[in-house]
Amino acid sequence: MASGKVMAMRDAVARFVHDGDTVVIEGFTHLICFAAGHEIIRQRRRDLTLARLTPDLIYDQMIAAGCARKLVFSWAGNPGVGSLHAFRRALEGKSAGGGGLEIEEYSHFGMVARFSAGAARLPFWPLRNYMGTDLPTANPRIRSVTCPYTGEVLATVPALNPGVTIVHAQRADVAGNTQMWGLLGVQKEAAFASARVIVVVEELVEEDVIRSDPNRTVIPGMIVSAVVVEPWGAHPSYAQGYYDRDNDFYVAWEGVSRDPDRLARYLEEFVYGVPDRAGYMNKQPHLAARLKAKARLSQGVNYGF
Amino acid sequence: MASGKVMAMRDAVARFVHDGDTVVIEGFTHLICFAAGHEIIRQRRRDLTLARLTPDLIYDQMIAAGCARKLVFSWAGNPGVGSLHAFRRALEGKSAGGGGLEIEEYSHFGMVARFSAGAARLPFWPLRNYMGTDLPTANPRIRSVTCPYTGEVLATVPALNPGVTIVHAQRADVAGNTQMWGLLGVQKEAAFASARVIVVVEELVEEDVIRSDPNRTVIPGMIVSAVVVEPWGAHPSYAQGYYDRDNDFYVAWEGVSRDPDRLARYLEEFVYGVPDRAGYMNKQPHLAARLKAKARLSQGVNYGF
Amino acid sequence: MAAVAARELRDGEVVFVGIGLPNLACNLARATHAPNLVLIYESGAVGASPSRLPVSIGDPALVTGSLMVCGMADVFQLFLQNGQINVGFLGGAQVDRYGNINTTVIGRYERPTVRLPGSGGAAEIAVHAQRTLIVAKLNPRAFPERVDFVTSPGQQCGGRGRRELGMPGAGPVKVITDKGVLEADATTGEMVLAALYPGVTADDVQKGVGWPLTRRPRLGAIAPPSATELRLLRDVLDPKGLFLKSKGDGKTE
Amino acid sequence: MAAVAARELRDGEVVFVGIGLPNLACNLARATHAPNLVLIYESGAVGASPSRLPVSIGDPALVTGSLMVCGMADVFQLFLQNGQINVGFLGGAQVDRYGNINTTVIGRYERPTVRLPGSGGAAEIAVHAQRTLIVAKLNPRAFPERVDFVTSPGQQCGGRGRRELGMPGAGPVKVITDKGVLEADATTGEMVLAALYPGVTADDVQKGVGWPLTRRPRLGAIAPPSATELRLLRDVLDPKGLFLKSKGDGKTE
Repeated sequence: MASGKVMAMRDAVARFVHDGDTVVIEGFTHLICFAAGHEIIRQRRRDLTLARLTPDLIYDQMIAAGCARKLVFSWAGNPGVGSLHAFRRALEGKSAGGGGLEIEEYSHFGMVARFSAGAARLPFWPLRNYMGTDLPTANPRIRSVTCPYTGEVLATVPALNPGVTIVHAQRADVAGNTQMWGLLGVQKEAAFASARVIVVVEELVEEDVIRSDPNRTVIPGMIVSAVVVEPWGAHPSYAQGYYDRDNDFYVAWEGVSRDPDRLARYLEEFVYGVPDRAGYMNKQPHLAARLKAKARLSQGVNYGF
Repeated sequence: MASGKVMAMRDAVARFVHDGDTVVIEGFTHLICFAAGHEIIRQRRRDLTLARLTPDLIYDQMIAAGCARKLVFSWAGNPGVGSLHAFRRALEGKSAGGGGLEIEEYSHFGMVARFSAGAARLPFWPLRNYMGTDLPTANPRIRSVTCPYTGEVLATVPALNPGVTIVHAQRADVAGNTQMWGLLGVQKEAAFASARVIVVVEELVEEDVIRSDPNRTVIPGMIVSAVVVEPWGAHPSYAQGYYDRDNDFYVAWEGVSRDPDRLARYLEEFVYGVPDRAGYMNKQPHLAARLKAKARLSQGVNYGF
Repeated sequence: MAAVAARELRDGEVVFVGIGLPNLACNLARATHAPNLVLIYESGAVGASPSRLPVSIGDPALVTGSLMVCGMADVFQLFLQNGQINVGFLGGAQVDRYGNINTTVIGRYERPTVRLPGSGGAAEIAVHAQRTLIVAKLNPRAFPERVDFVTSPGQQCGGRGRRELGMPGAGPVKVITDKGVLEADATTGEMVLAALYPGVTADDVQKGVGWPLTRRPRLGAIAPPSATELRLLRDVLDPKGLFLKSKGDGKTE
Repeated sequence: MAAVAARELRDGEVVFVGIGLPNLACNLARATHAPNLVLIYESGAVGASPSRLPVSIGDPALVTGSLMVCGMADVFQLFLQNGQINVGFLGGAQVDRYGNINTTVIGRYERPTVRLPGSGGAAEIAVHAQRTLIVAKLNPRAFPERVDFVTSPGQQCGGRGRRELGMPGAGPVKVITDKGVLEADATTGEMVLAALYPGVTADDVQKGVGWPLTRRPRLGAIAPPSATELRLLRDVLDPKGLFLKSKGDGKTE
C-alpha cells in the first residue's frame, strides 16, 4: 500500500469522527453511506450535529440511537414511503426525552448553497429565493444582501463547513482520488467544505484506472483523510452499476421506525449486533442476489492527442 | 433529421450572431472554435463585444478584421509564444484607427465568476480577491459586498450574459445534447449564461450515444439554438481524442500578427478566401495527418442497476 | 387527476417532476400529445427515459439512459434559477386560498402537532418555475383559508403579490383536485373554481375547501379520461397500480 | 533557476504550475526529493503526468493520464480559494520592492506604452496560494522601486500589509533570479538579498535592482545544480532545450 489512508471503517470513524462534530453523510438517494452511520452508532458518538439535505433512514437511525444533538436539513422523510418516525418523535415531543433534537431548516437549494459556500470558503452564498415563505422566520440564519450593481435584495445562507464529510463512491485509489457516476448530489461541495473527508468505496482500484478517465474524478486525494473499502456500504440506498436501491427496506422502515421497540430491536440486531458491514451482509445472504446490478456499460472515449 | 437545429456554420452565424452582440467563443486552450470566428469575419459582423478569458489568436484575428468594438477578457496573449499584436496595436495606439478598441479587464477568477453569475441568473458573484491590486481602479465594475454573517467585505463582479456563446465540443445529438471531455474551461457556465448557444461538434451522434453515458453531457439541448457539424473546427487549438494542438501555428502567429500586411494576407487567404472549414482544411492537406490524435481509450463504466 | 394534469403540459416543455402522480402525468403526456417533453428531477437526471416506474426521484432507472446527469448545484442554479423550467408540480399537506403550500408543520413551528418533511426543493420551484401546477385531493383540512406555515409561496403572501415580492415565475396557475380544477384569478390571485369533473357539483367542491370558494361565471366540464389515456395509465405506465388505485366508482386518480 | 526553484518545493505539496520554468522545476522536484508533489494547472488538470513537455498550460498531454480534470470554476473556487494550493509560481514584466508584480501595462493603463497580457490567474494566485515563488531575471527595468501597475499583490500595497488587506496566503516569500535569491523580510515585507549563486557578488545583484537592496547579515551560498539535477533537466525533462538555453558560461537557467 502506497498510502496510509486506506483503513477499516472502524478505524476511520474512531480517528476522524469525534463527539460534538458536525457530521455530513451526503448522497441524494444514491450512494448514502449507511455503513458509516452504523459504525458511528456502534462507537456511540454523542452530541453530533448531523447535516444533510435529506436525513433519510440513516439519520433516523442515528437520531434513534442517541447520536444527534442537532439536525440541519431540508427534507426529512422516507422518500416515496412516509415519515422518519424517530425524527418526528423527537420534534413532536413524544419521545421519552421529550423532544431533545434541535433543528436548523432550509430548502434543498439553501442547503446546496450552504455547501457551495463552504466549499469555496466564502462566508455566504447568494440565491434568489425565500420571498413569500415562512422559512426565514423559522430560521434567522437565512438573511439577505443587496446587489452592488442592481440594488436588488437577494437571499443568503451561511457557509456550512462540516468537521467530517463521509462520501460513498464507486471507486477510488489508495490516495483517495475518487470517481463517481450516476447521481452526484452535492457530495463534491460537501467534501471540499469539510475539514476531514472519509471516502468509502465499492472498489479500491489502481491509480491507472483513475488516470484512464480523469473527467470522472469528483474528489481529489488531497482533500481525503481516509479511504475505506466497504462493498455494499450504501445498502439500502444504491450504487449505480453495483446494486439497486432496496425499495422493500424503505417500505418496511415505515413500520419499524413507527414503533420505538421495533426500531431498538432493529438497531440491536443489524447495527450493534454485527461488527461491520461484512457482518451485516452475512446476516442477509439473499440481498446480493436480489439487488446486484445488471451490466449496462458505457463506451469509452478517446483521451489521446 | 428529427430537429431543425442542425445547420451549416454559415446559417448558424447568419441567424444567431448580430452586429452589436456580445459574443463569446470560449475554450481554455482546448476546443476553441476558430471555424465560428472565421465565419463571423467572413460575414463582416461589426461592433461586437468579444468576451473570453483568453482572447487567443481567434480574437486577434477578429480584432484585425474589424469585428470588435470592445474586448472583455483576463489574459490577452499568445500562450507560450508571445503577444497578440493586433490587440496590442489597438491598445497601444499604433493602429491606423488610433486605438479604437474599448477594454474591460478582469482576472481569470473574475471572468469565471462573471459567467457563473450569468449562468445562475444572479446579478453578481462574490469572491475573495482583488485586495492590493490595481485592477478595481482600472475597472470600476469590480465592486464589493459585505457579508451579512461575518461583516467581511468581499469583492464582486457583475454577471456576464452574452447574446450568443459558441462552444466547440467533441459530440452532440441533433437536439444539441453535448458531450465534452478533457479540459472543460468555463464553457458550461458561458452557455447557460447566454441568450443563444451555438454548439459546433466534431461528430454528430445518435441520441443513444449520449444516453449511454449521461454524466458526460455538459450542455443540454434545451439551451442550444443551433448544432453545427464542423470537423477540425477548433484548429489550431485542439479537440482531445480528435486532434492535437498545432503549436507550430501558434509560434508562426507571432510573425504574422506583428505585421499588419502579413495578417491581412493571412485573413485574405485562409478566411475570406475559403467558403467554410472544409475549404480551410483542403488548403492544408497535411494538417490532418500531422495532428490526428492517437487512440487512448478510457474504459466504460457500468450504468446498470 | 393524472390525465387532467397531463393535458396541462405542452409539447417541448421542460418539467420539474416529482415521483408518483406528476411522473405519471408527464409520461402520459409524452405518450400522447407531448412526445418532446423534457423531464428534470431535482436529483439531477435530465431527459430521463426510465425502463421501470421510478419509486423515488433518485431511482437508478432515471439515470440509466438519461440525456444528462448533473450535480444538484447545477439543478438549482443553472436550470431552476436560470429560468429553464416551464412547469413545476407541487403538492402538500395544506393548500390555501392563494395557493400557498405547507409541507413543513401542522401547528406551531416550534412545537408542531405534526412534523411534515419540509420544503425539499418545493420553495424554490414555487419561486422559479415559469408556472406551477398543484395537485391535491380535496378535504377542508387540506384546503384551509390560511396554511399554518408557508413553505412554498403562492399568488399572494401577506397581501403582497408575486411581482412585488420579486418572484420570477407565475406561481400556481391551477390546482388540480379529485373533484375539479381551481385556477388563480388574474387580478386577485385567489384560487377560484374553474372546472368540474363529470357528475360533480360546485357544492361538492366547496365541501372540500375551507374558504368561501369563488366560482367562475362559466364552469368548464372536464372531459373524463379517454380510452387511450386509461389504457396507457393502467396497462403501460403503471401496470402494477403502484400509484393509481382504482376506486369503486371506476374513476382513476 | 529551475534547480533552485525545485529545491523550494516539499514532498506532498500541491503546486499551482505555469508553463516553462515552473513546470520544469516541479518535474525536477518530482524526479528528485518530492515524488508526491501534486501539480495543478489553472486549465483544470490535476495530478498531470505528461508524456511530453507541455508547451501550454492547456496542453492535451496534461489531460491524458492525469488524476482529475475539472472546470475552471472549480479550479478557482474549490482549489485556490479553498486554500488547497501550497505553492504558486509567479513571474512578470516588473517586480517591485515588496514583491508586487505587474503583468498588465508599462506606462499608463489608459494609454500604455506596452500592453502586457494581463492577470490571467496571477492576481488570485498571489492572494490565495499559501506561499508564492517569484521567478524572474534581474534587470533594473524589471525590478523597479514601484511597479507601474499592481496586477498581483506582494507583501505590502500602499503601506498596508497582507493581513490587514485580508489576504489568506503568505504572498511572495522568495524571488528566485538568475544571480541570487531575495526573500521577504518578516517584519517590513521588503524583498532583501538572501543568497547568491556561485561567483556572483551582492553588487552584481544590486545592479539588476532598481531600489537600494537591503542585504541579510549573512548571505547564503546557493549550491550549483548537481550532476543529477543537470542530467535530469537536460536529458530527461527538456531534452530539446525548449525552455533551457545553455549559456556560454555553462550555467543553465
